[in-house]
Amino acid sequence: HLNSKQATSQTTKTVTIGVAPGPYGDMAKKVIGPLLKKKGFTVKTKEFNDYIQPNKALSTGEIDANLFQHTAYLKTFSKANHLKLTAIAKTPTLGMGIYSKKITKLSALKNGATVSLANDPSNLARSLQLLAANKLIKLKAKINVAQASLADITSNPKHLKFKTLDAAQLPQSQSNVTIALIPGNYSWNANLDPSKALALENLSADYQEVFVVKTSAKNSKFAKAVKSVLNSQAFKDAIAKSKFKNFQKPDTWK
Amino acid sequence: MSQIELTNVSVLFKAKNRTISAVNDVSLAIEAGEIYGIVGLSGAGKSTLVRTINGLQKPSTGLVKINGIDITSLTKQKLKQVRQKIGFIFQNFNLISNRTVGQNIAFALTAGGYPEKEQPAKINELLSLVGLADRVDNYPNQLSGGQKQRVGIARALANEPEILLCDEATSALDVATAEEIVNLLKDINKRLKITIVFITHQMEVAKKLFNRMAVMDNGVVVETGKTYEIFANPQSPMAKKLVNHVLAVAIPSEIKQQLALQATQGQILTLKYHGEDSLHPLITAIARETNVDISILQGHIEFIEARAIGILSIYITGETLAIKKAIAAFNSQVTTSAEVGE
Amino acid sequence: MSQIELTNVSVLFKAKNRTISAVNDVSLAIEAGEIYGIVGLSGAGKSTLVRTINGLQKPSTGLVKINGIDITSLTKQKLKQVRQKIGFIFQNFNLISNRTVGQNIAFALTAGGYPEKEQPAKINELLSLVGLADRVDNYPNQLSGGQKQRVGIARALANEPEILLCDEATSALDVATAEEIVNLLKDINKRLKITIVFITHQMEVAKKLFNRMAVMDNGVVVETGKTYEIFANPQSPMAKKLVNHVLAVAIPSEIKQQLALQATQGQILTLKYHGEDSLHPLITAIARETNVDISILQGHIEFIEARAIGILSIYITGETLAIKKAIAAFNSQVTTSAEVGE
Amino acid sequence: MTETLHILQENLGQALWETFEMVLVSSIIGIIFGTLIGLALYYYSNQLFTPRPVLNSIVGFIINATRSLPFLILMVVLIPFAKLIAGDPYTPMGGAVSLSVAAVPFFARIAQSAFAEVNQGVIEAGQATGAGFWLIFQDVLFPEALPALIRGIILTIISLIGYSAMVGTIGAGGVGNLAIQYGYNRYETGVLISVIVILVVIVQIIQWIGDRLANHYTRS
Amino acid sequence: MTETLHILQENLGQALWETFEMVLVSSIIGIIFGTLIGLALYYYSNQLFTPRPVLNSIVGFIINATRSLPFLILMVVLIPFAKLIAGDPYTPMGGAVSLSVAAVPFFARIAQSAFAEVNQGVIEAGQATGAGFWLIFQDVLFPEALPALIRGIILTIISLIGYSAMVGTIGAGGVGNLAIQYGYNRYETGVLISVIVILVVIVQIIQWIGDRLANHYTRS
Ligand SMILES: Nc1ncnc2c1ncn2[C@@H]1O[C@H](COP(=O)(O)OP(=O)(O)OP(=O)(O)O)[C@@H](O)[C@H]1O
Ligand SMILES: Nc1ncnc2c1ncn2[C@@H]1O[C@H](COP(=O)(O)OP(=O)(O)OP(=O)(O)O)[C@@H](O)[C@H]1O
Ligand SMILES: [Mg+2]
Ligand SMILES: [Mg+2]
Repeated sequence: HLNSKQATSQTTKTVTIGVAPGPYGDMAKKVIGPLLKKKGFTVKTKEFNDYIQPNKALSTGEIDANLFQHTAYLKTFSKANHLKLTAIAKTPTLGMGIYSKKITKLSALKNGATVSLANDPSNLARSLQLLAANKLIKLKAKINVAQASLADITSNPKHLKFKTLDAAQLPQSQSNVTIALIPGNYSWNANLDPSKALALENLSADYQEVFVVKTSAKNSKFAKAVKSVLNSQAFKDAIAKSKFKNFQKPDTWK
Repeated sequence: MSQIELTNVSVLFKAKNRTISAVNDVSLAIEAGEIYGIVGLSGAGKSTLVRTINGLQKPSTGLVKINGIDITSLTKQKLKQVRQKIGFIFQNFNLISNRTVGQNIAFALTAGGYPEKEQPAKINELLSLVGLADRVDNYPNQLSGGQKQRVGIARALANEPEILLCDEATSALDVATAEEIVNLLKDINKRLKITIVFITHQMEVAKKLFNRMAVMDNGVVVETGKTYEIFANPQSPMAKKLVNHVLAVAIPSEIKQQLALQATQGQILTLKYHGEDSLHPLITAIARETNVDISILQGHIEFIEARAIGILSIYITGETLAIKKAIAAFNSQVTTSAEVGE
Repeated sequence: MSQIELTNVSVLFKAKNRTISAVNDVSLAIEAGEIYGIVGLSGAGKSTLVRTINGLQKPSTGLVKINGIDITSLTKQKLKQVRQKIGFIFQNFNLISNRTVGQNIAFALTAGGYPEKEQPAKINELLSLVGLADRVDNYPNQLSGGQKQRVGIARALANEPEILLCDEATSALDVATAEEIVNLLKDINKRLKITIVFITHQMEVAKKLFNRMAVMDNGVVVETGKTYEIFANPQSPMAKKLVNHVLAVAIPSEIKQQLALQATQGQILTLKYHGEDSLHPLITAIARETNVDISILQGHIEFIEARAIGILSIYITGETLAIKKAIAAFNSQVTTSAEVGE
Repeated sequence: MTETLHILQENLGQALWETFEMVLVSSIIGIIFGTLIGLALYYYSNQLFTPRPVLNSIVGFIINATRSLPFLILMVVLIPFAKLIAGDPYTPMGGAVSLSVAAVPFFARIAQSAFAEVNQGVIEAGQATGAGFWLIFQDVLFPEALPALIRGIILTIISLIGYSAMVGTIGAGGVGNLAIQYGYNRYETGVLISVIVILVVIVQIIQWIGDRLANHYTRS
Repeated sequence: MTETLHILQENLGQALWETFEMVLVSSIIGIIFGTLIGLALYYYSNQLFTPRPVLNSIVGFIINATRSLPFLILMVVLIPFAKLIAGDPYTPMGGAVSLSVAAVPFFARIAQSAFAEVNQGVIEAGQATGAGFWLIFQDVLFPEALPALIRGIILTIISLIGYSAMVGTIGAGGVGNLAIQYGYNRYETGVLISVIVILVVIVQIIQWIGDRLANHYTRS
């Protein structure tokens, strides 16, 4: 009690968190921000419309943290681009879903049906894995998450026709295709109900959303504050009361 | 009903906080088949006036009638039909720069509904008329000034118009080529009975070509009449100014000096010839009668519409009394004669 | 060393699979301070030739020297300096359409290094010379054809050039305005000793203005000489053609018909006047001597550089023998005379 | 390196064809309708014809309204329209729809400007023959404006190639999309560079042809 | 509705300012350098001046190369450059860098075309006075080409407003980005429509001013 009072009386520091359009920006603003404020940090968010700039911007110090990616992407990306970035905590995550306006269950999927999926490699990799998990296709043994492409498919027994689109187009593409694989943030923005999905991604730890800072700053006051906030009961309660309540919770929360 | 009737036509231009009255209350009637000339100083309003005749320039006030139809109030469609019967030769040519000479004329032919197949032959005929048959495939920028003007003439003639409006149609041409064009126009006028309205500042052309003419001064038509009459008896100061330039009245001072050095002193007399005067052996008759000697100093006598017109400056020598007599004789026989002061 | 020397200058143009030889092996020498004329039919190559003098047209072969310097091989910088001393009046004016009359002239002044502050006064002076002082703020498209030409003249005079190249500088002007311009140029020529090269098809202008002239025919200079000589004794067919057009030699058929109806038959004679002939009482003297009557039919006698020149067509009536005698007398006294017809 | 080659082998041919399709279709539509609208803007505002300020403002307004939308927004807004026209909006033909909608007003302004530069005297000379507007257009306005129109067409085609990359990324394919998907999103710099080289060559050729044509039709 | 109003209240002012900043800076740079390069292209290819085919090809090649890159790729490729120039590439100033790089060659071609349409005779008349090239440029070429240049400037500014939406999405902000982030990505149609209306009004005003200026400077 006394502690927090002290902290607020100190001058606050402004930090910028890079986000992508979707729920996590709001989460950063509406839930994490107020909690961090109590720790002496004023949170500003900066929105990026792609998945490359937020990491690059973080590494060059234009932003202090970002919240838009999962561990798998972070790893491959920072390796490919020689960036030193570290995930310091996980947040609740909305996974990718298979949605359709034409069919109500995956078993009704006919041969030669069209499938729309994201064209950026990270989402594409997850889409392929989601399809594979539902036995619609087979994939190469190891696929490079940051460079996935349709060439990674080894078997396509239903002769599905794939249409790779800008992820933001996927909700709208439902009227043109049989099924659409829509990443969580886009389905969320499009007000699609996850409970209506034909299938939902079971997020492995690697695909849960992480809060990332520069490796050199992983022990900074700010990083510590974030860690403590994201693991606090206050945060869990806030999430439970928010519109993010249906998101898949980090394993560590159990 | 005259073919072209202008009634109280005025054209005003607004330019930099003042109004220029380019054409000022002009009324003219031009008959079918005549060659009507318009002369005047640079900026008098000639081009502007002629542009009102085919509607390129809307008059600020006044009526313009062609064959009795007021063209200022015609629909576009009707105006087009009227224009197809009016050829226009522009002072600054206005050729389509990215089209060949042949294509420039083909355009006019097409506008007049000339069948496409027969166009090449017609184009060749028209260009031959103006001496440019071998230039059919050249672009305007490959032509000399006079050649461009001749293409403009060929284009205006393309549709065998009823009315031909010529704005300085020969001003870029040498005298020989101009004469050819003038003869061509005269011939067309006679053969096809087309009406020609011709602006020129070339008085040579004026006197050879025009039946009647109007003299403009500062937007106003100050004089109209038969060409012969205006050359012979200009009434307005402007007409006098223009005509006198042709008839070279003044005697160069050098000549006066030379005469002053002559042994026998005499008298300079300027005779003005009109009508049939030239066919009378005037000078020799008077010389013989009064026993004076007469030298011809300078002058200009020629024929406008087959009637003589001109001025002759003569130098009369002899006895003082004889000179007096001779002068009296001249005064009684030629239209006017003036003694030129010592 | 002449001020302008052209040596074997030729200009070839390629146009649609043929080559036009616009200027063909022309050599000319023009002296400082003279007014040199170039005449010829439309398309003869006059403009092209004059454009080589200030380097606007590179000759295909040949040398162009100004004050002894070959300008075809000058650097751009040097060429600019040479051009600042050469005014050029364009046949088609070439005014900057989006600049006012005043700005058009200011441009030339600035190019010649005239101090900016003094420009308005100079512009006013130049425009007053050509009678357009009140038009300083107008745009070229607000001017008549002749007014545009006068702006072109004012612009060319702006930098008080040593050499003035005039391509049909008066062709869009009425006779009165043209005469003013000609007098202006003559005056400038005398006062400032500038050299003027003047293309014109207006023979009136030629004879009043030129000291010497060249006659061009089809790219070739066929004749050069003093203006008086060329008007008096044209040698080449082209010079004869141009001069005869001025001196109106042919007698209209109507006149011949009228003469044929006369009671007493006579003889038409054409006298050619040269030099001082006009000061002799030739006609009356011969008439008295041979006892014939002489009427003056038409003719043109005037003064070029203070010497008479002209043609007089006369009609001699009287006894057949007397007429013969009279003709013989004329033949012995005037430069040439020719019996016409019959 | 072999990876790059492999990707190119697999995708380049089709991507080039897709770009070609999109750009060709939208250029043709843009040029035809753009010329007509540009002509209307010129016609209704020129003193020599029938000035109709109101009609002119309306056409101008529609043109401007379409031009106001950033292409990024325009193409998204137009997806339903593309679907209507082309069936599937996520095809080169679907992409060509939004490209065309962008090209028309762009080229309309270029055409308007080209016509506005034509000497008024020459048009008057055309009118003096009694020619109708279409004949004047065909034989006077058009040839006189042609060099400027050709330069404008080049500008349009090259701009459309650029825009085609954008519709490419939302599903229409093409070389721009190839470059972005592999070169940018998947770090295959080789692909990016190859595509850039190919684009440079293509643009260079288009420009060269355009310049030659423009000079060929300039006779003044 | 209140949501829309709220978003607009919160973001519109700044977004407008950002767009203004980006477009203004890149227009100015594009017009200045574009005019110079367009002039060079004109100068080195015109018979009246010093034709230098090689130099002309090189300048032309660089221009075309820059124009070849779809803007989407160009702006990404230029991020390091933007950082160098503007410090932070994800700001309006950073965005203005890639916009400028796109605007220069675009306007260069427009300027070249405008100069190429100027009557050769008038330029010859300028040369006959002995004027140097810069004087001819200033007093002949420029005024004669001005109406076409003004129309080209309008075309450029409006195109830049469109492109600014793209740099907006990678971090430079602006109204285009506002429309996309809220209108497209978040289905706040109200925001999308509001931004479109604002853009239409802005573009309309720019066009209106441009047309008036172009007519004012046309005297032939
Ligand atoms: N650029 C060109 N290309 C082809 N031929 C040309 C070109 N310029 C001029 N000519 C031709 O060269 C010849 C001479 O032209 P030039 O302009 O010198 O004649 P000019 O004597 O001035 O005639 P005018 O009195 O009609 O002005 C003409 O036959 C003309 O058609
Ligand atoms: N668009 C215009 N705006 C303003 N004034 C004009 C316009 N057009 C012509 N004028 C003026 O109107 C007057 C008459 O011009 P017009 O062209 O009719 O003369 P013109 O008699 O044909 O002269 P020229 O023999 O020199 O061709 C001139 O003073 C001219 O400057
Ligand atoms: Mg006139
Ligand atoms: Mg000439």
